[in-house]
Amino acid sequence: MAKTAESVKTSYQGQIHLLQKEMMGNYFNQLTRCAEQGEGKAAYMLISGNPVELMLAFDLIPVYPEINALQLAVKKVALPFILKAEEIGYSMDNCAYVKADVGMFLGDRKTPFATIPLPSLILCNYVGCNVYLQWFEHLAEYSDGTLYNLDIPFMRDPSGKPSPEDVTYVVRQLEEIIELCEKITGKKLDYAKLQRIVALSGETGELWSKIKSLTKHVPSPFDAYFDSVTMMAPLYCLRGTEDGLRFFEAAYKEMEEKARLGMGPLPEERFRFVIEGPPPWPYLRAFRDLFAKWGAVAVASTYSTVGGLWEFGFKHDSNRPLESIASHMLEWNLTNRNFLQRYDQIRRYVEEWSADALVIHSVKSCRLFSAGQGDMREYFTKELGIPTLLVESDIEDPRYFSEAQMKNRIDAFFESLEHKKIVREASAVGGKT
Amino acid sequence: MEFVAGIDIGAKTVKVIIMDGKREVRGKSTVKTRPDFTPVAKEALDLALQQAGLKEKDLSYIATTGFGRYNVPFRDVQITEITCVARGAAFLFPKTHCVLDIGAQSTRAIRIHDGGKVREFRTNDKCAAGAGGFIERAAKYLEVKVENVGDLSIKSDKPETISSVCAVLAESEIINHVSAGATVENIMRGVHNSLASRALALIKRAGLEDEVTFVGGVARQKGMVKALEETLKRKVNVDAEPEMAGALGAALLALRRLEKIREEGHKPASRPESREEIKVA
Amino acid sequence: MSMDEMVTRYREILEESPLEQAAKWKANHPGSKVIGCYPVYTPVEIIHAAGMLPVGIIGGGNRLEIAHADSRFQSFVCSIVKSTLELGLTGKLQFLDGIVFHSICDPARNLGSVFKRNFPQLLVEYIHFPQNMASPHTVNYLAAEYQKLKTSYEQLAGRPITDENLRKSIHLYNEQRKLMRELYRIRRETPQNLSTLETYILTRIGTFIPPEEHIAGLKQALAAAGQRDERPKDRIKVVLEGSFCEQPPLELIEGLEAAGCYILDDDFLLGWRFFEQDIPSEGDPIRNLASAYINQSVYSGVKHDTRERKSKHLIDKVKETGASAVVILAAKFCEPALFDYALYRRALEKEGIPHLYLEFEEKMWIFDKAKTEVETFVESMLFD
Amino acid sequence: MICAAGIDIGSTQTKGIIINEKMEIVARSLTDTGAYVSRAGERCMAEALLKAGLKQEDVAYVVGTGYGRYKVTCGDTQITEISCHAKGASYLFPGTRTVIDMGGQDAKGIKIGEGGDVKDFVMNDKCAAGTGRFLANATEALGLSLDDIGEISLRAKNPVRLTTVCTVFVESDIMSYLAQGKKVEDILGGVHSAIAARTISLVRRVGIEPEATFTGGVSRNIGMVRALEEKLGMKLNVSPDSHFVGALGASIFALERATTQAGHRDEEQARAAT
Ligand SMILES: Nc1ncnc2c1ncn2[C@@H]1O[C@H](COP(=O)(O)OP(=O)(O)O)[C@@H](O)[C@H]1O
Ligand SMILES: Nc1ncnc2c1ncn2[C@@H]1O[C@H](COP(=O)(O)OP(=O)(O)O)[C@@H](O)[C@H]1O
Ligand code: SF4
Ligand code: SF4
Ligand code: SF4
Repeated sequence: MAKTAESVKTSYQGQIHLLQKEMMGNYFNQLTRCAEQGEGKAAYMLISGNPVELMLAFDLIPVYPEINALQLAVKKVALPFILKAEEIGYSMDNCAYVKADVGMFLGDRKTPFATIPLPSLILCNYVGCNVYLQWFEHLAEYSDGTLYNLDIPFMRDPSGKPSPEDVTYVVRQLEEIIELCEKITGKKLDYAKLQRIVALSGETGELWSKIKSLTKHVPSPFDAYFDSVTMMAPLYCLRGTEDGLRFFEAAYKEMEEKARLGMGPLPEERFRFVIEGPPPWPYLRAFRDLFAKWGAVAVASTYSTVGGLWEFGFKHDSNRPLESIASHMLEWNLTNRNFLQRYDQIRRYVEEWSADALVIHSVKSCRLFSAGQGDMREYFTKELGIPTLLVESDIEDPRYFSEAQMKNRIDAFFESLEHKKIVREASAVGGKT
Repeated sequence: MEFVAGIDIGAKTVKVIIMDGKREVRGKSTVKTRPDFTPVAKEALDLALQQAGLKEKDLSYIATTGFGRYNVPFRDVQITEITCVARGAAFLFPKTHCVLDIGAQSTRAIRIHDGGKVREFRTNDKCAAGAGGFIERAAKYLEVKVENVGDLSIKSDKPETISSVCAVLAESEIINHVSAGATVENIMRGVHNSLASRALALIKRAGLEDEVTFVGGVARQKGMVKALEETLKRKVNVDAEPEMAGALGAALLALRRLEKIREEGHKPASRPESREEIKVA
Repeated sequence: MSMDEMVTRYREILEESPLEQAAKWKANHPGSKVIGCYPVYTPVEIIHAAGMLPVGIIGGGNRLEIAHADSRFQSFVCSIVKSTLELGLTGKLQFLDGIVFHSICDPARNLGSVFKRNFPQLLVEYIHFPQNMASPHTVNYLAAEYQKLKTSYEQLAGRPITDENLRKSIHLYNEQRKLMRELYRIRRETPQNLSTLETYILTRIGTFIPPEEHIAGLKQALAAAGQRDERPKDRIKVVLEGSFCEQPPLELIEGLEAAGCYILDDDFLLGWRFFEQDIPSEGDPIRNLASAYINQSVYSGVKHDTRERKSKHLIDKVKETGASAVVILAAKFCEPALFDYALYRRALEKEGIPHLYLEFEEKMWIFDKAKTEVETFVESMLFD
Repeated sequence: MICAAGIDIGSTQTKGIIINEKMEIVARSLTDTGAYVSRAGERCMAEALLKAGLKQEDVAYVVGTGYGRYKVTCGDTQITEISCHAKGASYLFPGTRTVIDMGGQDAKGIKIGEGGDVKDFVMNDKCAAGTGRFLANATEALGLSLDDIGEISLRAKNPVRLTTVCTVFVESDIMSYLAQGKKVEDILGGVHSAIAARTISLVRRVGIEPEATFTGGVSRNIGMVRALEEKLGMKLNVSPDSHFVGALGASIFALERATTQAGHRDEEQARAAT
């Protein structure tokens, strides 16, 4: 039953943690230099399945408003920006990522981590989330910037495969974007350079996929939710660069070593769970501790696949750069896949990563993730008999986190898992004697 | 002399103002609202008439407002509380262009033209609960009288933060603060601060103007006024009987209607400039 | 039948159980098939050309009690998603052979999947409506999308959809849309002669009866409206914006008018009146439909056309109708509508057009707050 | 004799139970939680001891449960009220497979196994809509007392419909209905039926099995019992001790701990003796 070990706290502080800090620092400095000294041109993009390779081929600096919003939340400074957005007409019920970013954008765009440059190109890669369209439509209106809606057909087919027309449509649009970038930068596309970048992305993705399969080890060498987010920032901001590749080489080495030594993020791994849904950024620590207390480690998470899903076999192909970018956007990321594909993804995680349970973190802001998670819960508990816990809070807005309620649910859930475990172990022992 | 009445049937109390043709308040009353609106309204009206030394038949026009505005069969017209409160506030403080009304169940921010005509307004959303009723419940938890809340809160030296959007969840936050050893003063001030910041958001959505007048029963709480002034970074006008603004506005509009009916096109008589002149004789 | 009789009868149907009408139609037409159309827009011509009946599945109204669906969709998801699922879970959609969803927003998209899992016998189609209206390649893509839909419905109906049939259907729906435009024109020009509630009911009825019948009804209604000659009342004239998907309860629409507004234009049931001009019926009909979506459809919260700003469309509408104010009537928790409000508000303020912002839910049952706000708004414009 | 106690500090009320070795209840106590959470726990414990005629030392083990479980100063350990309600309900009605618990700020559905172990559970979402608090606010708005509303609601002939089960806004809905001249019993009928519907929809997520037990403070409200039964089309187990089920479950856990501890002690003593 309830362990009173209230004080188990963890956070990953290995070598890659430091490397991540350094590299992200450099990235943010680049943004600040662009904003303040006019060094380079910024292209706004969204995280989910983005064509950053193309932007890098034109030396455009990728800016991700989602990362801005995320950093504001982590640094606990998002609320004033959210309130500012609500003052000018955004609703309580709108995605708070957008509100925090818009609130910041309409000010002097100075944040505790960087000054955010104005966009030379607003590239709305509409990969799944419809809020993306609204978000960039608004930024374009506020900045009077050049907006291109890169329309990615949703994976509506049960097979989860894009049709040939889907692929052609995306590739044609990518070609239009190339023209647009040529106009903005005054440079012609260097095809060989694009190929090199895509090749780097391919290798990075492959390493990431290998890292992710390490959590199949018992104990898991790292937490696939709380520690994965450390690796996700470089994956999105530095993918397609030498630096990015270097980061993932280091990460793989480190994690493999830990797996070999049987080291995990907690003193003892007592439960393995899969987690669905984005993290509560403003309360990440508090949230993590609620699980750590029970010796529970996330061995896989859907959130770590929002930007791309590499662990099931996808790799960028430098021989067909545009087609493989299109394929990444269409097929190989979480957000552009239909809800049932997500059920399937989670089911695979539970089976292949040998998890005891599923935790669904339902966030109010992000309906892309959360709308319908009750049905998901129904599927996992009733159809598959997998113990499933659903808790609610928010990804960005600190006003939606109630620690007491959260704790109650998580404690009760692990109490019942523990009971099952005891019964199972007792009967296993009984069976032997 | 002609007399009119403004009756405000609110969620918590029914308020009545009797006014004469010179816009002098001749009588007023406050009675707790009960589930049967009509008799309560009658009772309150009678009390105010008594004070004015008048009979119901002396009244030429009755305007009702508030929740139960449609439940007074002897009314001449019903007007929403937002329109009324705006008029009432502008009458009390003629230079005001922004009115905040916090009653038992609703919070409203109103931007007004000269004279009190409504320009834009916002009322509290679902899930942004937090009006007088919330303060009352918090007071009950902390075992203090709501009348004393204002004086306690103003003494706070280190306000606690209460950030939850929902009044129910905010109550759990209060409990947490109590068990963490916070003082009643600091918690109450926290409650006021949270109401003030919600009010600010609402005011900004309606449009913040220089001079702000704070009306409704909650404006009686000194700590709330202070919290609001700090949040808005300016002084706000508060009348001695802020909860009467709605009834006052209703009476004023009643008079205006009457004048319009009697002499089409005639301009209303000049208004008393300061608060002193409308004190009950 | 007089206009009043017609509207009363339709209203009863609407309040009781509109879907039963469609179920009855199916029972009376053995072997026929019915396809549900979730908002906002469905190319109903393709369904009709297969000899099937397209029916609007536009939520459950305020008499449906949600008892199952709220376990699947959380409290912060709009009502229509939940009520639609509730209809399904309580067996009220059994008369449907298929249902079609679109990429209008995140909840609706997930709803499509949830339907697929929970109702395996239903043919669940999903159209990804393109959001790149500026690219010349988009028509090809959408035409291919429609082509797929066509093939799927051919299989379901067990008969081919010929171009000829498609052209006929396009022609028919052109006619229906033209009559609805006419209805809207009368209401705009002489709102005293045709209330918004009447306009709404007359339009809504068309979402669950065959278009031929609706056309006949509309003709009758138009004739009746032409007969009326009421004295205009002292009311403010407004444009309503924001209810393109979830629909407000009839009582709310009625309440808005009763509080003292003439509503000159609205975006109710937008997808059923999606085109301001006729869709050409000669040439490749599938391509015509696709190209109409991209080049001829009205603006809405779920279309993001980079060629022209939404807020400009709204301002133009206010100017063209001669309204003096705008009422934004947005569905609670509807992200597209709520986001649009920020843009609209900015533009309206710039133009000095007064506006009122209201939220509703289809399941609303008490209207006091909304009524107080509209009354205040009207008072602020009418009283000195 | 070994005695054990369970203290359930809920958001609204604090309940205490002391049981003896034979699992018989020897004392119950109930107090409002109020803002001073640990004091409520102490008060509750003291009252229960007084009633049982026991001293603190006589109680071998105390389990704290409920929201304030970490604030039970005399508690030896803490267990969530979900596990405790399951345990308690299963003790009172061994055939129970579903527990419906309605307290001040929470409504829960718990699916349990034979020995009262939790198989699955759900709670109302973050928002406290449709719980005991909702009833309390409705009661207050109507100027009535909690003890009466259940009975009154049973007299409803035309229950009204509520737009929201939001605890905060129920008051304005009620005011609107009063303004429309609706009868108090019809309003209360509507209030009960709305919460019943919401609760059932919640509990359905874990599945409602034939033997269901209704626990928590709201189970004392006969109107709610009837409303739930009517909508479910089945009888519910309700015990006079339903309000105490959480505390009861906690005390049973406490007794189990006390016995194993005593067992350990005996073993150690036996070992020491050899
Ligand atoms: N004397 C007082 N001291 C402090 N607060 C008060 C006092 N009178 C009223 N209030 C506060 O004002 C609220 C009622 O305000 P009021 O404007 O009368 O509401 P309504 O018009 O909705 O009935 C109460 O909920 C309470 O919080
Ligand atoms: N005598 C009673 N009659 C009806 N309802 C009651 C009675 N006593 C308590 N309640 C209800 O029970 C609720 C408290 O239930 P409880 O299970 O103690 O909650 P918690 O554990 O959250 O404190 C109160 O909100 C009230 O609605
Ligand atoms: S809805 Fe979700 S995916 Fe979309 S912008 Fe918001 S947080 Fe991101
Ligand atoms: S109870 Fe609170 S969170 Fe729930 S709807 Fe009401 S105000 Fe919102
Ligand atoms: S009402 Fe809005 S959020 Fe809901 S389904 Fe329709 S478009 Fe989506």
